[in-house]
Amino acid sequence: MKRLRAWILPILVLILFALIPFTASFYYQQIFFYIFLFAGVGFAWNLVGGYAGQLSLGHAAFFGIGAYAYALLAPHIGTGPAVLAAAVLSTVSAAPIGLICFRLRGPYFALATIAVAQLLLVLATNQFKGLTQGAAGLLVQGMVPDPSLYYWVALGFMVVAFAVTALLATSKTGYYLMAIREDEDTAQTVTINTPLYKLYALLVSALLTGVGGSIFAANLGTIQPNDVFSAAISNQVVFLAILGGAGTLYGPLVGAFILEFASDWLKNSVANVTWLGDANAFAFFLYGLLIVLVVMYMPAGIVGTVAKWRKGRAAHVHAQRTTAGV
Amino acid sequence: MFLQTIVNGLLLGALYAIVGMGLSIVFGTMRIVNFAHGQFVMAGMYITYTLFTAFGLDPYVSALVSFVLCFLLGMAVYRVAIHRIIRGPEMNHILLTAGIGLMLTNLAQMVYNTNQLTINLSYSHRDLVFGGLRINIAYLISFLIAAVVAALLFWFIMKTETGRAIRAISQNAAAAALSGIHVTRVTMLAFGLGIAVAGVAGTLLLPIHYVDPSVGDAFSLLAFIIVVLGGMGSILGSAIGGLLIGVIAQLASYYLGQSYSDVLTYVVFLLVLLFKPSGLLGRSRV
Amino acid sequence: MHNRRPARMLATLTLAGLFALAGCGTSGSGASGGSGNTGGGSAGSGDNTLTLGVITSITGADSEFGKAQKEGYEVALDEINAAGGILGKQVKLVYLDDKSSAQEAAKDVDQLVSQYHAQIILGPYSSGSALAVVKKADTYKIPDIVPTATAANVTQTGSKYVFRLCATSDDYAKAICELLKQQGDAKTMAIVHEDQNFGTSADKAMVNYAKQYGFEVVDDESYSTKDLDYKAMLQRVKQKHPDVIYFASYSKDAVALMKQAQEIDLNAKYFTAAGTGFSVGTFPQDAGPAAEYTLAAGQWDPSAKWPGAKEFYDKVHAKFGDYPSYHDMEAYAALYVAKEAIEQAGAYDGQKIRDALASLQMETAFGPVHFDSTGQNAHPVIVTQIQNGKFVTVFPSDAATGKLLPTPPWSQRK
Amino acid sequence: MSTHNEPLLAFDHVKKHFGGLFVTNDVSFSVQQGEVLFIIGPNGAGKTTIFNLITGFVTPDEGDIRFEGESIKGLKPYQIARRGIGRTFQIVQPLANMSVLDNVMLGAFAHTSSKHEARRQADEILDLTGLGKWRDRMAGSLPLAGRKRLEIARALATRPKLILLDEVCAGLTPTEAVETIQLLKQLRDRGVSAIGGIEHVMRVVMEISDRVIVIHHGQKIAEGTPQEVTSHPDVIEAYLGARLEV
Repeated sequence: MKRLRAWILPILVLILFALIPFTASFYYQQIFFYIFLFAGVGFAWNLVGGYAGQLSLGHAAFFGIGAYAYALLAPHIGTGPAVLAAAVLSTVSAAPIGLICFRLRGPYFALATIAVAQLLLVLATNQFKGLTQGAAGLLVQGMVPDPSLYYWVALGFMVVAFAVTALLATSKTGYYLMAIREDEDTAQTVTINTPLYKLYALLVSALLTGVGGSIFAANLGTIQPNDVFSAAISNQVVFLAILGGAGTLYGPLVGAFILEFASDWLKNSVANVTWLGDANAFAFFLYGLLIVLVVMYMPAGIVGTVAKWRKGRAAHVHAQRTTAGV
Repeated sequence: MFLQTIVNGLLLGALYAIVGMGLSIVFGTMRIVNFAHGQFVMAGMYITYTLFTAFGLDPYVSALVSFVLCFLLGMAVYRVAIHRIIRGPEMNHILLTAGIGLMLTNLAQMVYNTNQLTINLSYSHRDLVFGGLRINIAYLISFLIAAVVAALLFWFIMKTETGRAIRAISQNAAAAALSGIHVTRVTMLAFGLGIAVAGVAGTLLLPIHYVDPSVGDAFSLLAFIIVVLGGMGSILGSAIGGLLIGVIAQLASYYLGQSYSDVLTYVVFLLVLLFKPSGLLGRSRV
Repeated sequence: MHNRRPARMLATLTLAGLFALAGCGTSGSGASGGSGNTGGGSAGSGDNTLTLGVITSITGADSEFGKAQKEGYEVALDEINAAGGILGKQVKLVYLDDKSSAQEAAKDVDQLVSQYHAQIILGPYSSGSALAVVKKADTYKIPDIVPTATAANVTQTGSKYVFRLCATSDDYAKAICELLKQQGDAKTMAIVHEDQNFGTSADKAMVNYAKQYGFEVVDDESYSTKDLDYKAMLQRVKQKHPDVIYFASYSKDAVALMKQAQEIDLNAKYFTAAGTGFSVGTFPQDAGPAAEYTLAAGQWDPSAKWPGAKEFYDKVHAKFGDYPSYHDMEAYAALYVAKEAIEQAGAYDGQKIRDALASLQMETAFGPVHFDSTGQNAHPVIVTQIQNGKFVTVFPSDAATGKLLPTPPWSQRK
Repeated sequence: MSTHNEPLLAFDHVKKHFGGLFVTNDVSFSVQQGEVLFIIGPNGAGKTTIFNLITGFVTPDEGDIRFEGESIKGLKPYQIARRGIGRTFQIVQPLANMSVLDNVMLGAFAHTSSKHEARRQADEILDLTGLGKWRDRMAGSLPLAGRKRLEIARALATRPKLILLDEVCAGLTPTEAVETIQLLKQLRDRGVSAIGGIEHVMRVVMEISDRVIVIHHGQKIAEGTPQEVTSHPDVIEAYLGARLEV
């Protein structure tokens, strides 16, 4: 009975997502495309940043590698194999990056990941200009004949990303990653090979992020280093996961949903409030404020806080029963 | 030309060092991961720009004003936001300060819009020439002021009562509290001091570099690279880290090409993180 | 940690609630969705106003040029509405900000089509965004007038719906090479370009044309506009002793490059550039004496002989107080081209407007406008030289308003 | 298994210095299979360093550490844990945001990959250690005694051959100390050999320890049965200062 109840929510959500394209305008379909895409990459990040507690601020590295791998290979080997190549290349690149960055902990790990992503951004813009066309932009072959199908591609990607990360998170690996997040030394004393599991989480995360990058490139039709290797991509993935609830199953989806709709609403209604001077900057000012407030008052994110509040209530009920019993 | 490049590197390095120095107090000693450090440098630049354009105040004079204003701004930010999460995981430090950085960047954009603002000083492009070497006057003045600030900071941290309290807190906050140090007040003071030095760095940068809302992020990463390279918590370390990066950037630009200065800076940073995680002078923190 | 059953049930409610909100947000064909977007959903050819969609960079790295474009559009809008609007309807412009990013530009096109039923798109500013907008316009089958993006590949996507008003980075390179060939005293060239799409395209074009005209490219440097200092790079150029230096820079870096070139006594027979930073109105004052004698290939200059050029210069100065660059003029001309095309098409319909644009032949204050099969307008490029603080057109000879002065070494300048 | 005369654990002339200071100065001792050894000494004598040396968090400068006859010097902590050495920490380090059950299941996962099997084993150990009533509570919300007991339970779940207990009774009330002693007795009766590190709760040592070594300034100054050691003049003078009323 409990297993069945656990699957009501995902089914309900999927049905809703399946209905949306038939009611929504293409504009909102595109908004949902970005919600699904970045929720998927958010799930991937959540493995490393949420469950394992390794705050990667450089996931754009894998996103960009996936995007360029797809863009450069699709014309030669076709879209399907190109997506596969994107997945493989971003996973392979995660090995050396992981080996370098995982020697460090906490803020130093975060700083190292930023440095890696920035390094790839500069290399793609200059040194590898011959290959990537640098900032002049690279035309990208479409993944699907009709642009409105990208909605389903992104939805599929998100479901796969959710499934993979949920499976891992609720298995032995998930327990081990959480132990690493809580205290890496203690984790080692219960036989956990912490470097190996951190790298394992990063490889899976990079694979999914790389695929996300290839879908992003195909939908946009052209890519430049600034679009796919930029800190904006890394930060967006981290903030949506934190807002939704890092280390929770559904956090990234809730975070992606709120961030995308908030920026769309802000862009439209705030845009023509003239007294603000640069209305768009005001929108991002609110975005920064939202992050500060979430970190200060709701560090577990929306889903995390709701779960904690529920557990508090459940534990309270439990305590009443047991004190009577002792 | 090699000597000229080294000299340019040292002059540029002094500016890098002062950008990193404020952070070496905040991140190095107090362990507060301030990802908005670059935005405070930007704040110093905008303060100096406003004073220069509105009152014609020479930037090297307004350094004091930006020091005081940023000091108060830093204390306010610490009191309102950072103090609440200081005990929490470092991940929250990073996210909170990144959020603050985003707020400052966009506040600047709302007030000053996105134009790249510069100030034209009579001497910002004039050189002193001696023995075949060209020393840019603006860089030279900034080099000297940076050296003075570094010395003052070193003296303050090492010799004064508050400085000793700050170092005590950085070693063991609980023990410091037990020995009568008002930890919260001193931490706030140290944070304010770090931000004030960032403001002064902004003042010294303006004669040489434009300011627009996007410069904050670049300076934040640069400051972290310098503090980590120089070693945690040591003012001297970040001075050396800054000079080192300045020389590396200039040599790379001259011998390999301008974009290689960024590439080499990141590569050196990653290598030092890998092989000498404690940085050149500081304590290990793998 | 593992969600316990009660927590999951409440998470269900929260998510379901959020989606219900989204559901209503997507109701109907999104004309005025519940998610509070502006009521600007009036169909393109509604009652008595015609809403045209403009994409430009209001924020981000290119915002300075987005501002210039907006000035041009506003001046044209006032004139057109004063003269009775388009198809007898008053025109309203909706500006969507692409935040200087291709991803946002693509989203803006979707929004223009679904919320404003746009049948024609004006903009964006940069080449990167233009590539994304052209791909989107192609899928919607509506024409896009590109006023300022110079990268060659914008009109090489094979799309039939792109119409570019301005000359390309190839035309800049060709004009500079023609001028140098005419002068006959230059052999070697160094290229110094910023590393974003404008600079990269200008570099690619010049490397190609320099080879065609027999100039040897002795050095090719790329830099970031975020760099603090260019002296080391300019020292590298100085070691190669080029006759000509070809810059592709935005405004602040153009000023810094020339001042630092003077500082390190980097001399060349010709300091040339691909417009943009070197032909922005503020360049002569900002760079001061360092700007003298610099040559810039550009799209337009107030002293150009096309009717309406001078009047436009005065109108922009009167309305906004600053000096227009060719970016303002390109936007101004783009709105007029849109007006002409819509009126020739006789209806606000994407396909008809596209066909009208394909066969369009008209005179504007920006010069003659006629698009070839790839949608490129053969816009003539003029080369201006800064002579005591003023832009003087020195090439081609038929448009010249002054003689090209040789560039003296820095030491001999007063 | 270990050869006849080779002890379960041999700590052989180990030296370790941080900077100039010798934290462990040529210390040797051994633990036989099924034996309970206690290391006592004043605070800062170097007990925790010895624990860190055995569990691989710190590598010795000189000397060797052999477990079941094989050297474990230089191995990583998780490799040593896999050979069967469990550990608790002096400053309790429960995995705070994980439930008590999850904490113990982590240990159980050392021998199974199935969640259900791990949960079953964990429940078993929770009953043994009396933590059943806090099964679903967050580890961080437990009182000190509960957290200390949880650390033992988590270590037990990995089915260690040797368990290191660092200050397991420090900070507990007398009744809590008694309960912990009962638990340790149960472990000993089940043949789990152990090394304990005690600073001042001598009752634990006297009741369950087979042998005791005394560490002072990083050196072993005495070894023997609890009774012998506590009457040893050097121990009294260095460690207790006054006659110990037993």
